[in-house]
Amino acid sequence: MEKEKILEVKDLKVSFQTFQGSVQAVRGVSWHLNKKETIAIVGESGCGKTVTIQTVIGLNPKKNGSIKGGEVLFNKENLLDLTPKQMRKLQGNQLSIIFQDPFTFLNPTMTVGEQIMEPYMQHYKVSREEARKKAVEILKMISLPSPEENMKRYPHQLSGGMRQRIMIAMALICNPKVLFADEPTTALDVTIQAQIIELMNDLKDKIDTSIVLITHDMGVVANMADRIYVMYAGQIVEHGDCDTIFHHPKHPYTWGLLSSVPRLDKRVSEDLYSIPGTPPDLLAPPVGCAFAARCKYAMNICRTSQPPCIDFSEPDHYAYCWLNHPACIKKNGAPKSPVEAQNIKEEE
Amino acid sequence: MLKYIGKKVLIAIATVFVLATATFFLMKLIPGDPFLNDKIPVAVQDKQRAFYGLDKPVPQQYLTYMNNLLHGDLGYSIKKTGKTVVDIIKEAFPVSAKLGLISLLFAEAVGLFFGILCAQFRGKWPDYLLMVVAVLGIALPSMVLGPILRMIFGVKLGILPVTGWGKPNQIILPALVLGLGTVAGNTRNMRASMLAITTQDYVKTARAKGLSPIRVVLKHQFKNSLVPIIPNLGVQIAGVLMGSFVVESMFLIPGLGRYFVDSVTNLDYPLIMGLTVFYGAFLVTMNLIVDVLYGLIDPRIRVK
Amino acid sequence: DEADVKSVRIGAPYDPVTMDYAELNVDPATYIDTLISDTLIRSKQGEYIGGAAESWETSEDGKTWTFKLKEGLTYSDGETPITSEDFVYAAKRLMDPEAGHYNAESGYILENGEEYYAGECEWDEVGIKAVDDLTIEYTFKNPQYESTFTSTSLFAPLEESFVDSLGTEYGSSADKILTNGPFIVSDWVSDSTMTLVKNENYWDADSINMDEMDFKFNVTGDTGVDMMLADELDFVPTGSAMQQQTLTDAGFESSKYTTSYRCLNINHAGKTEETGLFLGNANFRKAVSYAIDRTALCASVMTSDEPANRLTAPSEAGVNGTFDEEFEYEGWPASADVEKAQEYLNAALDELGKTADEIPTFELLCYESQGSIDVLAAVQDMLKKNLGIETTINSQTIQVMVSNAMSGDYDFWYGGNSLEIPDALTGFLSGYTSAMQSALRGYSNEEYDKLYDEAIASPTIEDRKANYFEVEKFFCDNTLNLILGWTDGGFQYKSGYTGFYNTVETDFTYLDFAE
Amino acid sequence: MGTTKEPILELKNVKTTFKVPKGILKAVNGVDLTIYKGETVGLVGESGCGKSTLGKTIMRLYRPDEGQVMFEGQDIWRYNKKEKKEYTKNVQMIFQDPYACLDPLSVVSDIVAEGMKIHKMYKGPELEERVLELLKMVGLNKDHANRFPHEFSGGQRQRIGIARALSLEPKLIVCDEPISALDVSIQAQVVNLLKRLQQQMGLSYLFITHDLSMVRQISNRIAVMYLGSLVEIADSEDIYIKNRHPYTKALLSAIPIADPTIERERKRILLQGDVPSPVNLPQGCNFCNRCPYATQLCKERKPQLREIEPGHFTACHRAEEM
Amino acid sequence: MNTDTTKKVQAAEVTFADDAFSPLPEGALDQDQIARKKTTYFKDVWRNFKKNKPAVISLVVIAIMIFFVLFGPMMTKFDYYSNDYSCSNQGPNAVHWFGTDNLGRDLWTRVWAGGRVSLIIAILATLIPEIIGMAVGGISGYLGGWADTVIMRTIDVLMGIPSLIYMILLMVVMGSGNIATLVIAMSITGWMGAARSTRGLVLQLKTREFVVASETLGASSGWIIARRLIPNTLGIRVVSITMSLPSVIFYEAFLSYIGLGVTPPQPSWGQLIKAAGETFRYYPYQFIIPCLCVSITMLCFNLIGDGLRDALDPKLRA
Ligand SMILES: Nc1ncnc2c1ncn2[C@@H]1O[C@H](COP(=O)(O)OP(=O)(O)OP(=O)(O)O)[C@@H](O)[C@H]1O
Ligand SMILES: Nc1ncnc2c1ncn2[C@@H]1O[C@H](COP(=O)(O)OP(=O)(O)OP(=O)(O)O)[C@@H](O)[C@H]1O
Ligand SMILES: [Mg+2]
Ligand SMILES: [Mg+2]
Repeated sequence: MEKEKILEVKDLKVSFQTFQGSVQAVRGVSWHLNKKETIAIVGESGCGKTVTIQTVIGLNPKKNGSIKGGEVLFNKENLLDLTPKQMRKLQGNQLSIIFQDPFTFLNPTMTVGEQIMEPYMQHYKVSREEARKKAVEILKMISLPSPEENMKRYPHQLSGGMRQRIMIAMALICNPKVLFADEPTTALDVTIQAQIIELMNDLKDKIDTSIVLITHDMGVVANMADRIYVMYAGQIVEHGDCDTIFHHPKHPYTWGLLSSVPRLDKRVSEDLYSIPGTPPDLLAPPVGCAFAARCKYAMNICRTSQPPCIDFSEPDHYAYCWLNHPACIKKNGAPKSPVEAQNIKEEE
Repeated sequence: MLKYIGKKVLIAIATVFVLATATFFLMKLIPGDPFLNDKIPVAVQDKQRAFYGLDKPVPQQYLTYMNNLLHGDLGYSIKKTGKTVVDIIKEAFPVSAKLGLISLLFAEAVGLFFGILCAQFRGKWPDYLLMVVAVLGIALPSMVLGPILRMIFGVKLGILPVTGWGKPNQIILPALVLGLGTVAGNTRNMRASMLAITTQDYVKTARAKGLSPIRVVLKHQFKNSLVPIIPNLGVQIAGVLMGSFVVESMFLIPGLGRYFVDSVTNLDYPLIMGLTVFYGAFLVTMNLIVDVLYGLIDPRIRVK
Repeated sequence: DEADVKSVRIGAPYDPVTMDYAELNVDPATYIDTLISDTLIRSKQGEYIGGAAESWETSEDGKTWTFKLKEGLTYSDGETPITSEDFVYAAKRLMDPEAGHYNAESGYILENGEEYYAGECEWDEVGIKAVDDLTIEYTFKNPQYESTFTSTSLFAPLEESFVDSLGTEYGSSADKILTNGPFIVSDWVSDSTMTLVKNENYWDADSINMDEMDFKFNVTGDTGVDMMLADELDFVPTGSAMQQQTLTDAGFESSKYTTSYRCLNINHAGKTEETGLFLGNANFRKAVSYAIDRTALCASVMTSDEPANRLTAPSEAGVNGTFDEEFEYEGWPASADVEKAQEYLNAALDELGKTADEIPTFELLCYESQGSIDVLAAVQDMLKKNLGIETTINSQTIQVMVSNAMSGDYDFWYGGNSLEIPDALTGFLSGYTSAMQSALRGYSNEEYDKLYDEAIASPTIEDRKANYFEVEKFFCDNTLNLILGWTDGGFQYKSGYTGFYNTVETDFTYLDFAE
Repeated sequence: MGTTKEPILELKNVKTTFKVPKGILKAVNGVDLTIYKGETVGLVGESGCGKSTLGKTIMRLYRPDEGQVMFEGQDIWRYNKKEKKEYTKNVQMIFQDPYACLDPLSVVSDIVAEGMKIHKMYKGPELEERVLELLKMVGLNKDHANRFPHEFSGGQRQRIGIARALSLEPKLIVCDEPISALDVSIQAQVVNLLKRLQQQMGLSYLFITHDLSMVRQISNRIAVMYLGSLVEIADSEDIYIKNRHPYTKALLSAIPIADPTIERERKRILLQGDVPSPVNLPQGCNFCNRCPYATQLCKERKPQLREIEPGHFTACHRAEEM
Repeated sequence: MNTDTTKKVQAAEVTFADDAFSPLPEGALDQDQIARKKTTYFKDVWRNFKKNKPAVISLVVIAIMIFFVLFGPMMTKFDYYSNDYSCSNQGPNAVHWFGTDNLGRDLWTRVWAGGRVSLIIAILATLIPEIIGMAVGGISGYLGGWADTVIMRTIDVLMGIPSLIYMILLMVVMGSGNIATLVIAMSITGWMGAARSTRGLVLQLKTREFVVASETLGASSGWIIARRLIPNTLGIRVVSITMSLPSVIFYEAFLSYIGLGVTPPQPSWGQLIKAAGETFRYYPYQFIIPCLCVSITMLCFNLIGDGLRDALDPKLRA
């Protein structure tokens, strides 16, 4: 089954000029998105998720950020080559985004109705009345109670969940081809988060939009994503479809990530698993594997050479890790994922 | 809402009352005597003192003054013979207020616009150019700027009247001179405020909608960046509308400004008191209005 | 028709504040009142003619004057008749002990005027009587001359019912004025402009050429220059030398005459006992006077002044011509004479038994203006260089300065005085008599008192001038005051204006404009 | 769990309110809770339910309008000056936002030393030594001592905050959502650290969080809070297995599980709407407007917290049916 | 099938060192390393400040200005008070580098001597009210309650009284003319604005967790205000501090104008401008030179203020 690629990012590199030096926030990231599909990019805070998608939709700060290389193909066009004006035609229209914090990302002095209608009026050049109708329609679709009323309110008069719905309505009003969601539930309460996840899952069936989800919450990923890209220190370290990543991860970082998620359904008697240390400073990323310093399985080579991309036999599953290198497997044997081991143990 | 405003008004009245009291006693501490004059016999001086009730003990003067104040009577000016303080304010304030209002509108419009420009071009030459202009605006006081502009536009080019009051074209130069300092201040404040807003998340949202930069600035940044500027407005309005000693005397405008200085240097007690009370009341009223205005701009603090 | 209306625009430094004769004091008020009021005698181009008076008689001793009013005179409303009672009322109001009017002192020249004001006698005893409706008789304490009557405050009529109805507000705005002069105040924006229009009911309306006079107030310094250049004014008071030059270069005419002098008043008692010791010494005062280079002062800081070398200004009237010509005299050198100054200082030190090291630091007091400060800075430097005397400058706001001056809280006080009519005996010189404000300047001298009393009682103008000269010589010899310069109070004006007359007083009454 | 049952802190019907323009905001509305020595009590609930207010009330930052806070048997609002100061040593707090809780203008060593300077506990080189010791305890080293907070990652900052709290050698630490702002992989670091410190020093914790999955790993007992009141208190395992309050159930079911297979099968109780405003509390059960099991009784009468099983308290009229 | 990656592994081609795949000992790599260079706070601020070219240039200009203000008067044989009528109102020339004024005083000397006064007054009369305002605003904002109400109402009243009234009062009480009284009088009349603004900032800051943290450590109010609140308001206040410098200089000029400034013949920039302003169309140099000095100084202070704010702002430092 050949899927249609709608968006493809190739070897994207972004860095920021700061007082301290150049922060290499994104260091050669490649991924793609198929039609009607949800992909998730997961990784620790600061690993470059936000920078990646903000670069894709052309929102990076021009002041100190610069794109050092790569391509972003959308409808066969390289978005990075577009002029700001051409880019604006796509923003909020074909490519739209939901941000993390529904409070700070809404304009406090504008009614939410205005804010929802704005992109529609901008891109479709319609009257306010029409835009209002459309907005009400969208708000009904995402089941916001009494949409007409609430559109007249200001963000601070709405609850967190409602605000996030407003953000979603704003992103959906132009029927985007791709919807980017940057940690859409992180700032919400669990009960509200559940509502929003449910809503987004519903939307997938209702509308013809592909979703790029960014999060560090493995629970949310498990719930929503079709495919997963695991990111670490500005690079993709592993990719696979949802089940593969959760059940057969190959990269020690993915192992760590999965193991450190506390499981509601079971209690560990000993210490929780955690990945020791902190991610490397992207001002001076390590020469070798960026994860080596925190990796229990680090080898000599990890310190000196970037790991290559290892493709696994399963469809679309690859990882960047020396442990999986044929030469290493020949010497040390196939790596054993603690996650898999645990899964097997549980099944027994 | 009404209760809130009512409370504010009560506080305002109390403030003005305390202010009047404080000024009254402060004034009594200033040495000098408005009636002292080597050309007038002491007997005449005493008569004059008696006319203004200044021969009475201070507490009695205070009570009389406060009582009159409650009845809206601010008494007779000492130096402006035969004129009541109320007359003087009635005559001169509308002039100052008109000039002030025009210059304020000019100053706000230009200052805010410059501020936006500076912020948009932060660290580039337009920013520095406007910064230089703003600093010159602050560093060149009106007593210097006025004569220069007057000479250029009035004498050399002959396109604007040098002095006077009443015709529309007579307002232009003084309004310009009066507003320039405010322009400068506004430019700097607006710049800072805009810069703070530029990094706000919702500006990112606006840009993500594909709005043009101009629209982002005008619809999303501008109003929000006014929020920190508004609270200063009360003092600014009160200051400007009360007139300026220098500008008014330079352009021969019959405004209130000169009285502030003259009344103090002449020790024209009733006038000092009257002006202080008037200024205080006006300031307090302006602050009240600004409070309400603040709510209009920023719905978050709109009276709950 | 605009074109037919003859009008003139005149700049003035201050607002008149009030047109109530009893209260007016500052400059434009004194010449505006000449325009709007008609006194018994007025000066027309230097000649004394009857104003409200048709004719008058003087007693032998010059103390009793009887006037006959013109018949059928009315106020500017054209209805209210003027009678001799109106003159009596004006005088009585002026000197009302209850009211405490600013100009009340000018009534002291009447017999028993001062006593009445002090509450020591009844009004009946004051030297003014309405003999009948058109006859009025004045009795003065000292002999008077025609020039006395041109000052308004005492000799212009007031309508009792009108004035009384306004109380203290009389004269404070256009509709609160009722006068009888050649012009009427038609509009007055306080602190801004005043418009006078011709009074068609004036008895001598035919001699009046201007239909309208527009005064603009608060015109000072460069503002006036700019207004002249931009054709917003026809007359402007002369400014500094440079400003005068600018306007002369632009083709404006200048009139020159002295209206006042600037001086350093000496506190003879000193601010402290120590300084008083020196200031009480005539030689010391003389040393100071000789050390001050008045020529340099006028060239650099008092640029609208002429350096003074005696008490009497060059433009003051003598018996027939100017006083200066008739009584030639040099009271002190106009430029500094350092050698002489040193001599006088040494003499003073000898007399006092002090050494130069013991000379204290003196305080120079002045009003806050930049001009005054510059003058004192220059004086400070001259005293230091020429005599080695140290001084400090104390500049103050007007009321604080006055209060310091009144309480003798100064050594030298920079100020000024208007010229008086007929001469300084009227006010300025009386200040040095023992009877008057001796406490003020700390000076008291019997010989001076004698000279003064003799002069003030002179029955004729010739005697008066001769006696006055004696007083002046004593004044200069003893250096009672340091007169620095005579201030030019002239105007600069658009050429074409004629009939603008001024000596000590400014007079626009008979102004005319020729194309 | 295996602790001696000696209470260190007792809350007795604590009510803390705020005056707001709309009226009286009952942030904490009658809470009874006891924390025993060496124990960790987890306090969970949604945003705005009053967890931080309760924490700050314990810290003496807010004065309760009603009720008592007893520390080691003494009412903390009856303290004299010296006792007050002593109390700040005994009870410490760790904050939620690792970015806001450290003064951006102070270096790490100053931040950690602040408390000791205030209480004049150490001086000069001794103080320095103690700071390094504390930093070491939380896994930081000498290198970090002279750096500014902005140079650290969230987890490291949170560790600095812990070092600061430990500097006064407290007996009880109120942890106000210390891990909410952290990545999962880092969360575990902090929780492990807290556990280790508890064992080493015999600390007691009030562990405030809204994350039910993490709190399970650290708490002995868990209290669930809703709109200023506690709705359920039980041993931590009981909360997950034998919970009796519909809110607890909803809360638990809302948490996604990091396993796609389980997640796909899971049925969840979706609560409608948001937490109502704490200014106008409903007459009946606070939860009744969102509760799928609500009856007329729930709308009319507030359920009291009652002991359903030994050590298991629930405030629900229908607890037995759950 | 993988389309995302460009580089794929050709297993056979590469050869590896023998120990390439042997595990690293634990702790071989620093897990918590910080790559950024270690700096002290002030070094950090200074380094960031240095990146701001205009600010650095301004600093240099101010340094030059201070140099001349200190040593300028010594470079000529003239003093600032001696009159010389033989050369009054001369334009700049070889003898008098900035020309002379109407009393023939050397303007070079007067400008720099005046600069001394102006700069001292500007700096002191800006900083002292700022310090007073900070303390009052800090206390008012932090303590809140009735103390706040009383203080704020007092400020309302004080701001309603024209400052000229107390200015005159103070000057008369303390004796006008010297720099100290000027500074004191300006400080007493000028602290209210700073207090208000500081209070506003403190109100925002006092609920921040790091402040609460200090409270829970048992810190006294004074400790918190002095060590936590006020330092954190400085960055924002810096700009308004630099902005108020010119107004102070001109307020001094205005005071001279009404006789309350420094005692003549002691010059100040404001006084020089004011005096020359009256004759500027005849002797423009007398006016332009002090004006330039003030403008340049103000511009530099403003640019430095901007630079400082950016350098102090931790957000921008990243
Ligand atoms: N404007 C900028 N200037 C300098 N550095 C930046 C800028 N924006 C981002 N960075 C740096 O780039 C790196 C990646 O940031 P990014 O926001 O993409 O992380 P993230 O994965 O989205 O993290 P989070 O989960 O916290 O949102 C971080 O180290 C950050 O400090
Ligand atoms: N100082 C205060 N003044 C007024 N209201 C307050 C104050 N502090 C808290 N509140 C209100 O009290 C209620 C409880 O707040 P609290 O901070 O305790 O909640 P929380 O459970 O800690 O929430 P979160 O999870 O968001 O931290 C909220 O409605 C909040 O708005
Ligand atoms: Mg992000
Ligand atoms: Mg909280």
